[in-house]
Amino acid sequence: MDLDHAAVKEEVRKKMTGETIVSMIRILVFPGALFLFVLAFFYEWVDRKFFARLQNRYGPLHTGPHGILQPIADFFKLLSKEDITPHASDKLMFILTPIFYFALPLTTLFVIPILSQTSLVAFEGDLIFVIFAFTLIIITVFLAGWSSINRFSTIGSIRAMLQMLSYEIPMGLATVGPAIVTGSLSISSIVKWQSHNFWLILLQPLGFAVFTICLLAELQFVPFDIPEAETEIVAGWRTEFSGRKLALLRLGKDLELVLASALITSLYLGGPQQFWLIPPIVAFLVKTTFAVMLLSLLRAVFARFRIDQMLSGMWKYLLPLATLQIILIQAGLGG
Amino acid sequence: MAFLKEALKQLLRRPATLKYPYEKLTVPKDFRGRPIWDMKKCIGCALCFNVCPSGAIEMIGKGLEAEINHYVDRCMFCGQCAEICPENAIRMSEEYELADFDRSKMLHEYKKHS
Amino acid sequence: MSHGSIIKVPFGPQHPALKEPENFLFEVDGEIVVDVKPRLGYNHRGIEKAFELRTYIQNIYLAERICGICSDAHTTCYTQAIEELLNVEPPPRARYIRVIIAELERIHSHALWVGIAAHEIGFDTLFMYVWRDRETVLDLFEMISGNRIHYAMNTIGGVRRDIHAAMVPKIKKGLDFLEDRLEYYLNVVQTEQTILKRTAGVGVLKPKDAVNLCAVGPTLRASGIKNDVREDDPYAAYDEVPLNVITHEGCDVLSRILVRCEEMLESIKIIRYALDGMPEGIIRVRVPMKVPEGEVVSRVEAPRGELIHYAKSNGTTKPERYKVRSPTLGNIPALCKMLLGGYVADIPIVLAGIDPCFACMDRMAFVDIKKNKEWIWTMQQLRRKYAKK
Amino acid sequence: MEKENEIVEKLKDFLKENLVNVTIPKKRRIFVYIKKDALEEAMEYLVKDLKFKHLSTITGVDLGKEIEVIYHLSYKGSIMLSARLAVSKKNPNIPTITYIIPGAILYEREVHDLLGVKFEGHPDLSPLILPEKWPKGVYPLRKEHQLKHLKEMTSEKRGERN
Repeated sequence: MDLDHAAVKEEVRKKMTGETIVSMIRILVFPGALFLFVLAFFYEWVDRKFFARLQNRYGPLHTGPHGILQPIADFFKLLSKEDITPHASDKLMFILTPIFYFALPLTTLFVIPILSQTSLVAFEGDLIFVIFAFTLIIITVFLAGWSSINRFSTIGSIRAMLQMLSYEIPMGLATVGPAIVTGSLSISSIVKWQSHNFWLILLQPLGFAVFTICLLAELQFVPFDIPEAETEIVAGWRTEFSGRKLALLRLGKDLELVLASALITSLYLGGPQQFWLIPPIVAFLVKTTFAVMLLSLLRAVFARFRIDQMLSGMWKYLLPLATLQIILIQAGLGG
Repeated sequence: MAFLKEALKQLLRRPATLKYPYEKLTVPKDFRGRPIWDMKKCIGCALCFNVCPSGAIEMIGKGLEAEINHYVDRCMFCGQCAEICPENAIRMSEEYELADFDRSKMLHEYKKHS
Repeated sequence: MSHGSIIKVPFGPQHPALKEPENFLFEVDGEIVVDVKPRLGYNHRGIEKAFELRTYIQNIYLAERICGICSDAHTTCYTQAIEELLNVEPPPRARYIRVIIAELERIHSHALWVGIAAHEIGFDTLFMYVWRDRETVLDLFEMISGNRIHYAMNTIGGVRRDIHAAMVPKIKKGLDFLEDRLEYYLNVVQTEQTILKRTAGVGVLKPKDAVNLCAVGPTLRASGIKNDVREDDPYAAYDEVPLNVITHEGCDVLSRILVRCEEMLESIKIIRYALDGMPEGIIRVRVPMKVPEGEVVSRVEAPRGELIHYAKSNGTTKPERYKVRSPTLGNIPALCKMLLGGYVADIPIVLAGIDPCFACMDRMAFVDIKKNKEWIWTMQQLRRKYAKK
Repeated sequence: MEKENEIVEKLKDFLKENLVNVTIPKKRRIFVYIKKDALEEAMEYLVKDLKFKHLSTITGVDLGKEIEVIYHLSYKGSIMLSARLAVSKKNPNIPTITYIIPGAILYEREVHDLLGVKFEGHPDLSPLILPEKWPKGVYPLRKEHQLKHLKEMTSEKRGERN
């Protein structure tokens, strides 16, 4: 029987385009890029308002209701500013690093379940991909600082690398904890496992604490904002960036905040769950907002460490704690 | 962790800062704001012109017909002119919002008969 | 030490750690500071030359504007010097009011510094809290003198405004609130781990170096040397007011913080004593315009240390020569000693340790321009061009 | 006043003829006039034996033909002794005292910047306060320079005008 090639091709093309359009929308619009931008701006607003209220002040007020449009206003203001590329800098790297810094957290977020219990791109081992992406972000930070030939950004980028060496291992161990218990390396399955049993924060509180502290170091929030210590090295590795590049860097940092809080939610707080009528995305949003507020609270309560104190602190205290957590899991305590 | 308790307590308290253009602080009684000349009392003795440390007062003419030009951008609100004026013609007002985009608005002219 | 790895890191004149323009050229080997070269004068406004062009009354307000934070210390020192030249004695009530204003200013200046020190080590929340509580002192100043910072309370021969009986309860209420807030901060500074880690054992200044390099004020007292102008060379009403000088033996940034916090509590006690013990009577005496020939050295304990004014008069209405040495200039050599051997990351907190007030320290010559490209209007040209429109 | 008189007596019999005149205007204040070449030994004596350890500052005063340099020393923070000496404007050279009191390092540089007094043996007499492009030989605090004159003179140095 000879198939009508044209009809089959037509059939495949219609089905293919239908499906590609749906997945295109899902990647680009709803649980994908556009939604994540809005989420990034929203969480920056939550962070700034909560941080301000902790310090007994109002925070952004006049742009939109309760200043909710302030992050977007900042973003567009920066876009309109002059974009200076230093003469002596390594032009190619100087232009590429902000784009990488912004793209990495965005792509990593596709791996985390937001809309339902399975993320857009779910494959066995996406947890390892997330850890790898975090390391890549810091390498982009290093290249950004190194390529803008400026004394302060060089010192800042070296400090960023030093800092990464110290917190990568405890963070890796802290993310591996849930994977061992659920027996799989895919975040979606970890989320599914938690919806049947307890949240992992109850089972592995120590792992949760280590993971949050390492995320603070990853986000370069106050106790660990040594690479961009405002009073010591001006703006650290970001000193030379301005205009559109700085806008991208700030958006990248907001996306990183979304990524960090989304990771805390999916690994330790059970991710998007269906509570009788409420759709899972609402649960996800509530939990991530709580995670952002937790990070903001920690940011408000500490002074900044010196780089050598941070290194010795991580190696002497956090690493043993992380290994202790793994030992506890092996001993069957972790769930 | 003592500081954590204090930080969380702040969440319940009203912020200490002020929504400035909409909420304004009331200024205490004898606040040293912009000096205002009362030209009826002024006898043109030029004592304020001579004592002003930053040269913010300019006299035009002499005696009873004298007129005063006061440059608010030069004035530092020390109140020395109000203190030295024999006729108490100068009063330190409560105005402190004196910034402006146009410097010519910084000049306050006090005519004799107006 | 291999010479190759020494890099020169400029610090200032524009730098977030420095609230005012100053330039320190550091030679850094890795993260360790090897050498420091201070380069001052960016905030120099020619005040000593300007003193010679104005009358004694106008110079009160020039002296006041040498520094934005410790303005009362300069006017007290100036008016004392001229009163000594005229050998006029301010009335007792005026001397008590001068003590009250000086101690209130010490509280506001030290509170400002504790906030900045917290900001230098990245503790912005403490910075916000301390500056919020400092507002009570500034509100008291606004009530008493009509202005938050430049109080213009002192004049030659006494004080311009009286502290009426109606104000006393308000002042006392403000002081009670401040006292328990300051006790809380003193406790936070001693228990909060992150602060201790960044300040204990940092920027050490041994007592021998402190004396040799002629350090002054809290920087000296934090190295264990009991030396305070209010007690050793009492002026205004300090001989009638009980005062205990606070010293710490720690010789590091932490003990400087402790000295300043406890000095604030001490100032509160002094103000309460002065408010109760203030005699009744007039607050100023009339003084002639012309000052007879003579010279005088007048000393005051400013919040940052011993402040010296040297005045020389020639019988006219304008001083012949007027020299101001502010406490920060006295502490710069000690600062350079402290910075050697420390980390790059510690530079801001050690530098803030001596509570530098560069506005005080630079008093001479003109606003100078580093880059030759910009052009600049002088003040007169600006006024002539726009004011006439 | 007995401590002040005691110090003055000790100083008199140490310096003998180099001590030109002494005045004690009020409590805790001593003004001493010494000869230029007796400076170093007087300082040594004051700091080591009489315990005037703290040098508050060094003041420069322009007397027309001469420049007067005044060292303000303090004894345990209370008694303030101002030792002064005059030096002619033609060769304003004074030995440095930084090896006796290290704290004098910046004060001497300031007097050098503003009045042109050269301190021989000072480790680093580079300009402390004046900008790099400041014309050589112009010392702002000297009486012969009027403010207007100084402004015009330095304005050419600021490159093109408005």
